[in-house]
Amino acid sequence: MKARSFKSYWEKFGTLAIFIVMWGVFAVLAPGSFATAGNFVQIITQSATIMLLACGEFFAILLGGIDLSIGSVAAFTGMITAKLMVEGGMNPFLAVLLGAVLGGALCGFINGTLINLTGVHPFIITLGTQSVFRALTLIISNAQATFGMPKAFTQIFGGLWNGIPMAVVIALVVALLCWFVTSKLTFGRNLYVMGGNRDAAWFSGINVKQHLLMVHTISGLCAGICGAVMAARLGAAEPNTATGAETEAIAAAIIGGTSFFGGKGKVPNVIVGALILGLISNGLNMCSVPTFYQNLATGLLLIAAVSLDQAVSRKK
Amino acid sequence: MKARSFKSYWEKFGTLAIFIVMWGVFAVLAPGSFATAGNFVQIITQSATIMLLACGEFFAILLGGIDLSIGSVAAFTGMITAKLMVEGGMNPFLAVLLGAVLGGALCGFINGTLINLTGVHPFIITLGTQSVFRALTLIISNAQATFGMPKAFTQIFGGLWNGIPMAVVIALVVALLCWFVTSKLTFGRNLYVMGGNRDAAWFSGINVKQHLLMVHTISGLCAGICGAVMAARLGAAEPNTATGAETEAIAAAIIGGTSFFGGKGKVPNVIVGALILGLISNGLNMCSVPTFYQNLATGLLLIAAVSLDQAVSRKK
Amino acid sequence: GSGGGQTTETTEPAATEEAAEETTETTETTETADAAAEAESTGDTYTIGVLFKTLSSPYWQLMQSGLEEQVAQLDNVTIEIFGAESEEDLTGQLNLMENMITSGKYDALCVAPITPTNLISGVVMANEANIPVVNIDEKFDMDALAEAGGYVVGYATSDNVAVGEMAAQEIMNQFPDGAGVCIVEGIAGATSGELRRDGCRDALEAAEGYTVLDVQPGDWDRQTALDVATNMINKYGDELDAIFTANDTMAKGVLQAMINTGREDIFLVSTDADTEVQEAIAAGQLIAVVQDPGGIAFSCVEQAVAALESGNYGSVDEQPEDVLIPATVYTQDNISELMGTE
Amino acid sequence: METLVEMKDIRKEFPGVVALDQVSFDVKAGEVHLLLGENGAGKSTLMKILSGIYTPTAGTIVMGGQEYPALTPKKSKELGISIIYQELSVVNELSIAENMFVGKLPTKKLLSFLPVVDKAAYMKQAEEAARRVGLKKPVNTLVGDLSISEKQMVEIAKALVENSKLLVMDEPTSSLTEEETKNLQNIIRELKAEGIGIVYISHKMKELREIGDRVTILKDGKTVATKEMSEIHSEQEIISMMVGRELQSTFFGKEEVVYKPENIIFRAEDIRRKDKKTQGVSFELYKGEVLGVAGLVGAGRTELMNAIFAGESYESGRIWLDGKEVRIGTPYTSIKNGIAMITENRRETGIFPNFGIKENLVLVNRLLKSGWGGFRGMIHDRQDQRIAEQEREKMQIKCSSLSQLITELSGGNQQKVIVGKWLAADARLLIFDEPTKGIDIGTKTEMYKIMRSLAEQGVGVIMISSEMPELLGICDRIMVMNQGQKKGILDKSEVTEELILQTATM
Ligand SMILES: Nc1ncnc2c1ncn2[C@@H]1O[C@H](COP(=O)(O)OP(=O)(O)OP(=O)(O)O)[C@@H](O)[C@H]1O
Ligand SMILES: Nc1ncnc2c1ncn2[C@@H]1O[C@H](COP(=O)(O)OP(=O)(O)OP(=O)(O)O)[C@@H](O)[C@H]1O
Ligand SMILES: [Mg+2]
Ligand SMILES: [Mg+2]
Repeated sequence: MKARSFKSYWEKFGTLAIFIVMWGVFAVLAPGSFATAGNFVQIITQSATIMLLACGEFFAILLGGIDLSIGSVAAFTGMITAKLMVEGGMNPFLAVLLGAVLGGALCGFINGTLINLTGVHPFIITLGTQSVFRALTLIISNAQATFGMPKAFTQIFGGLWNGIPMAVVIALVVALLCWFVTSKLTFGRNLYVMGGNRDAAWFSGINVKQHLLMVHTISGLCAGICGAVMAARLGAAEPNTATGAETEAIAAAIIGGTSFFGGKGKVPNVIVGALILGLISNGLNMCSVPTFYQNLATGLLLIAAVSLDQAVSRKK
Repeated sequence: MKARSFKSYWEKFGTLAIFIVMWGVFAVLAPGSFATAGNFVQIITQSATIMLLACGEFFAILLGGIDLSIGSVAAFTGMITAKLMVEGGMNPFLAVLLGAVLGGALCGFINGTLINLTGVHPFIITLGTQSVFRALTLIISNAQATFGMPKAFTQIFGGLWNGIPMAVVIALVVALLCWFVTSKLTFGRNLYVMGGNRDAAWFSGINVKQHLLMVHTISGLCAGICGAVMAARLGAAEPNTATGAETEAIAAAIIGGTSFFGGKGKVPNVIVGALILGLISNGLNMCSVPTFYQNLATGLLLIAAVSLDQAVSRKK
Repeated sequence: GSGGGQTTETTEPAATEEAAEETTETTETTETADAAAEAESTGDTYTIGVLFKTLSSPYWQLMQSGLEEQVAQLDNVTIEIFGAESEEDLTGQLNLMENMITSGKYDALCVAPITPTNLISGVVMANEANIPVVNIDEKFDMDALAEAGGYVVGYATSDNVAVGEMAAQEIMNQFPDGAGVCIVEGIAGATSGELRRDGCRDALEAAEGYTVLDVQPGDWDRQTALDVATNMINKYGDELDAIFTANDTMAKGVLQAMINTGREDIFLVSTDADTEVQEAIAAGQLIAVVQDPGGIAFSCVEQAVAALESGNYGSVDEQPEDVLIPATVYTQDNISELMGTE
Repeated sequence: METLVEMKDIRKEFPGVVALDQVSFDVKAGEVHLLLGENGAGKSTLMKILSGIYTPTAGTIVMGGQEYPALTPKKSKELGISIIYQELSVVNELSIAENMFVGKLPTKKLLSFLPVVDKAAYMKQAEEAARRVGLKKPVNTLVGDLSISEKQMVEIAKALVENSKLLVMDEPTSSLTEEETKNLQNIIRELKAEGIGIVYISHKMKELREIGDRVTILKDGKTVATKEMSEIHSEQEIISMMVGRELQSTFFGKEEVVYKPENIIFRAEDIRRKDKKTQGVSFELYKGEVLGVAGLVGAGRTELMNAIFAGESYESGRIWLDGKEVRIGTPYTSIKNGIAMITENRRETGIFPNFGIKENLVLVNRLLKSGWGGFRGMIHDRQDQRIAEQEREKMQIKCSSLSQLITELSGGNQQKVIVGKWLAADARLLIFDEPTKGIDIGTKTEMYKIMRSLAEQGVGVIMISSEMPELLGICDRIMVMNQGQKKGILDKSEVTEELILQTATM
């Protein structure tokens, strides 16, 4: 009985424990620059965009699929949102609603529809739309950054609010919603069911196509919001932003204990997974590790973090 | 009986049919420059390195896993091979044997060992080693290209032989070996078993860990050979070469009908999958499609190719 | 600055040893936070943080080595150089800059943003922390910067458009009666590559008799450039007289394509020249418009030191003057000058 | 007779459960040793220890004069033990032939040094084995395209080609009809004569007497008794050792069903499938009756019901429920309209391996309660718990707690969870496809009671079954199918096993 409860604790808090251990290690290595309150806020802020992307990716992976297009979607929606404000003179909130929220959801909807219609594995479909959305971004922007958004926008989506970065607030609100959806709603539980055994889910009356469509729409939605946050944070919508961000988002989800085969994982742990990634790169910066050695260390720490998790949770 | 035989024909030759259809489309669009014998050879040559990588990746995917490190491994082994010759004055064949063949196999062996030891999904392990091998390449080369390899090397691994590009010859020999291994050897057949149902494989006494180790070693080996071929073809070992090549290799394997869930796929089709990718980028060049629109078209053609395959094979 | 740097302990021998070890290992001049604090108090040595686009490409490598060489001759300045993982890692670079500011180690920053806008919020953060910022190579979009309330105290570059124009001029010199030209640009959307491309293309199109046959992306990659150039050569055949590439890595791929197809008669103009390209130039295989990255970066460091010494850290209202470090055309005839300096 | 293997004082603990406690078990050459017990008694666990999948907590295995504290699958194979697992472990992506030779493909020497797979050799052997077990599909067919009963025959053939000394069969006939079962019994007799020792696990009482030489009965992980078959005088004796009490007869007094049009609950008309596995079947179901469906393997019973319930390969035909026409669609639309179906393939279409018993039990119920096709609606933990408790009670599920993972249950208990899940769905029409597969005799009786009482409450009940006694025992009418066609409907007053077979082959 003891063993059982340790296992369930580790399942809940294992990722957090790893985060704390890593933080401790860096704090010892670079006490002056790393282990400060300001830097802690910095780590969270820098992880905010990956958190947003990871939330969406989590849904895709939960079904045993994947979404490779989220980086491109973020760039695309960021660009649209910015253009709506800068060239269309639109109110920031309306622009975010149309460009980021609706735009992102639409991109995801397209992914989901294509997957359902063609029956092709999400990897290939979203690899294709990754190219497509990036190309569309480059085309509408002519590869130029768009800037000059209203202060209201950059402040509300990328600024500080009583010293708390808005990017973090938004990421946490989105994460909270995702956590609610996956753990409290029938819809969310259906996703775990589908991830565990899709055929059985179908025979039990779950409309798997509708659910998959919804999942990719959510994934696109999160990426869309991330696009707006990125644009606000940078003060400009960059056409080449978030290239390769999907890999980081996937890594965050997996570090957070999400199973690649689907049906297993929890939003809070995914958030901590994103924090671990942010922690690693911040920590290595703060220790003044030379650039190439940072890559080396990132790879090793990534493996170490997930192996540690696996080792502890297998032990009991 | 009729339907069945169509299905099994399509399974064998479907990818090829798609290649031919696409070739036809481009031939109509750009008859003068695209539809020439010379350009056909060109397409094959340009696909050779992806073929090599895709062969290795195929093994990893066959087990239901993945290998994200192959691009980095190719860069790493290419660099070592070049350095052995240029700085160590080693005989080209010995250098290729040590640097590319043994080096690549060793990288793959490390991947496999880590996966077996930690029990972590290959995605994370090879994502980690992707960083690590790239970092090692940058460190040993200080981010500088190594050049000045002996003519013998560049000729034999990257030159022409009676008008036939050696890169293609090597890729096809490797592919032939891989085909032989997967379709004729007990070892290869066991991989299909493992990919289809790992428990069943273990129940029937197959040593799954050994097989996995071997698979990643082969994957690394193919990447290693690719590294040497790339260096020979370019006349230099570039530290940043093959970045993101794993995505293309995966795409080639999937286009070639390999199942992401493991247990399904054939080497010849993977080779054609690589050719389709080469065809798309060559065709778009030849049609002088503007830069941004190339990304767009690549994405759409990728989706189209795989959807077509799926649609036809599901029909019957 | 905030964060670190408040500690005023004297430097312990162990720490210096560590620092020395790191230096030899990484060829970077490093300094501990303690030492920086000490420097601040005495007021005559400065630690400057330098942030490049990336360190894993020849151009930035050249800039690094050139800069380190020249800074070594100053005895009151130490530098630490960083770069993003790749030239596509926009937010990664911003994170790095923020971390450099938060660490409190640096008296001034010299940064080369990957795009004209991706580091703007970093500059604003540095301004708020009262750290002067100098702009290297890739120019900030000054309107966007001013709008965000940020400012830099200095800027040095070589003019990328001018680089393209110089290449076009060389092509026109070589083929006075007109020519067909192909351009291999960088990765889609990369600014410096686009400016070089535009400079070259516009200059050629403005002149009588010159046609730009094709512009294709080489993704800054040698193999892609090899494939793209081969396709170009096959497609345009004799129409094709000259190729311009937006960097030296791609030039090497194009050169290989020319050799493979037996079209060594094509007049190839590269941007920049690493050692490998220099040798090829010496062999008469191509020419190159070479920028002076080390000079650019060093000028930036000098501007940063000047700012620190004068105490003028700039403001939103003043725009720094562009310091243009000229690019030079190197051919078989004068390449020995460049090779001597290496 | 020589003792092939001896398992001594085996103990096996899982977290929170003692699955086996001080169990000793041996098998002699040329005997069939029956291993019996209720669901969750520990039969499969004991056999998995023998095949090397599980490591015993205590105890030893003696084989060939050697004593082993534990085996591995590989070692077990080498010792000549082969096993047909209760949960099928075929590889869907491979052909029948390759499945039979998983891990033991014959090789020949290429250029006299390179061992390559000898396809001709294994194809030939595979054909032979397929013929022997009565598998009619060509051996290069993908196993993924087979029905579950055919897959089970593949598993049997797979064990046959191993030429082992000891053969363990863990419910080999759970998906087979009488025909195939008879065939298997003949094979077992042949193997016995060759001196092979066989362990046979089954819940089908009828088979046991015919082939068993000795019997060991487990209860709650402990040995109740090991006896010679000759010492056993009746089925009842075995049952009472297994269950620990006498059981009532499995036959029920049935109510009089009034076959009048206004009493029709469900009607299907001319159902046809695109793949021709159902060729125009019509039938109706009357209030108060349980309709049985009988047929040989491949008769197309599963296919008919799948077409109705899931729209699988559906081509044409119409259905009415309670006099209202219902469109044939997906399981989702069917369930919404009050039609439920318990599928026969537990592992592939039944269980949710990443969930506990509770979630598995309440899934469909919860889905029906949520709006918008399951999109809306919250999880209500206490309510779920209550429903799950009820179902556990009803189905006599043996588990340590409702939050235990379903994959940790014994095969029969998993089946009970699946049936429970559908009972909680409050459907108007319930289609059971081999519902008692792997369920022990005690619970079977309970299930029959449930089916009868559902019918009495006016719910339509259809049961596909390959066990003749249970069809005869609880059904009011039996529809007999063969080759995708209805061959006739037999009333309880006239039906006998012979008549069913006769009708099927008409
Ligand atoms: N992996 C496991 N983890 C935890 N408990 C398990 C596991 N496997 C089996 N058990 C438990 O061990 C006991 C014996 O299970 P076993 O599968 O051997 O029963 P069985 O006799 O084969 O029953 P059935 O007739 O239903 O197949 C059961 O209580 C079951 O819940
Ligand atoms: N006439 C036939 N000849 C050969 N194969 C057939 C024929 N009719 C059906 N089959 C095959 O038999 C299978 C029919 O499914 P299945 O065996 O599940 O039917 P069933 O009546 O439900 O029997 P059971 O459930 O007992 O297995 C299918 O795989 C089908 O291809
Ligand atoms: Mg069992
Ligand atoms: Mg059936």
